[in-house]
Amino acid sequence: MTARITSEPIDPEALRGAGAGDGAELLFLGVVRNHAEGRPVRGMRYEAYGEMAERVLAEIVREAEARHAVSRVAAVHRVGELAVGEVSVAILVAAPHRDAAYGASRFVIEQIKRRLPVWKHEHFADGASRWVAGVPLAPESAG
Amino acid sequence: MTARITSEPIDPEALRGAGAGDGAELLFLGVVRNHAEGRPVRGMRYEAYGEMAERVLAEIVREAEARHAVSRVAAVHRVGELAVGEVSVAILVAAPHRDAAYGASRFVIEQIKRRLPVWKHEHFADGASRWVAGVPLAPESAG
Amino acid sequence: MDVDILFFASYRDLTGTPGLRLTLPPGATVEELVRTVRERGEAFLHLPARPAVAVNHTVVPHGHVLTDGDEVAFLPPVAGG
Amino acid sequence: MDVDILFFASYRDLTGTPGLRLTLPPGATVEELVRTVRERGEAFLHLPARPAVAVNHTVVPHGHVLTDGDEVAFLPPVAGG
Repeated sequence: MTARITSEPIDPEALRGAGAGDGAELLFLGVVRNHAEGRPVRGMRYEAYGEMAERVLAEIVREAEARHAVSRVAAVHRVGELAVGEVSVAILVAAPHRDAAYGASRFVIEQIKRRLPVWKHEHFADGASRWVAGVPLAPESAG
Repeated sequence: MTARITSEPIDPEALRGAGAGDGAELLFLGVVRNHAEGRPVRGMRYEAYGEMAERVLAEIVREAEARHAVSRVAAVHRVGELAVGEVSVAILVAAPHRDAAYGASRFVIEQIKRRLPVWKHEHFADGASRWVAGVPLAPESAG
Repeated sequence: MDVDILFFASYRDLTGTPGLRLTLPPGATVEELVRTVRERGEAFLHLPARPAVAVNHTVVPHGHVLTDGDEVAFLPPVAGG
Repeated sequence: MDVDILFFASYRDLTGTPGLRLTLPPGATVEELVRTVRERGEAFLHLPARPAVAVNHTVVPHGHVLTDGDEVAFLPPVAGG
């Protein structure tokens, strides 16, 4: 189980590592895009509530492992200033069968977007910038 | 567009390459497992009808590009003797949004299993071996 | 009792501060804390009346009762990934 | 007319050969070719009566009419990925 918030560039290859019982590995990378709603973007600043984000990301990874027949889930989220093309989030799933790999990967990215205390500040090419509209957090049932 | 049958080990990193408009990259790897239906496996020999497989794989990749809003799809299938842990198939999708990336990736692997003229010969740890039961091909509507 | 308050992202921009320490009567709830913060005036009134609030890294309902030394974070809608 | 026949994977093991060349009457269909191949005897009778067949790299119905020089492949159920 790997769940990490980092200010260093993410090396996706370093996350790999299927076991001998695995038949599928799936690597998802979120990448900073050069546009948002039709406007040219030159970069993005990611901010996290670090301690809470590490706890929530670990919870999401553990839930993915509990809900899907996977052997390994690793998720890393970047913070700081990112240029277009840089990796903001990487999710690696290894599993005996592909169904579980796709299911767990999708679960982790959707939950990250819904629950991780991370915000992004978009820098437009014309010099303007703004906080990206997000998803309101709801009280956690357990905890 | 990349669609290739190869007897060389697959380097997944070499397939990567998101464009500046992409927000998601998804890499699927099929890996030789150490078991099949509960029996220990020590390796697998993949055989392809080379010319036809390259044509069908290119068709599958083009269909994925037509059905999903993706910017890049690459698929490589390995043939020959593979040890446990070796990559048999790699599928890379880059797309502006993650929905299309997951959709196209899943489409390509499912179609490969249904349509690609490839067969695998399982080597069990006890020395026995057999052809893996497969999916009967149906006549192609176009062509 | 004293609690440490943190403002993240757009809430930090709105209030002009990353955080502050507040003294509250024992037994105060999150709801009371939010009201107290907004009553500090102008900039703090830009905060929503019912923001998501985490106490010691867990998002809680506004009826949650605070304890001395709690870390209370005001969390704007999230946009990770 | 002459056609080149290929046997892959388990079909190659069943027949004991990767392929052979066959001379057929003009206008012969895939169905007639399959029958001719199976009538060669013992080993070839292990092939199914209605295998998937590709002509020049495309899977065709058994009513497909063959042409001189066609490459005709007998394809077992596939198991790629």
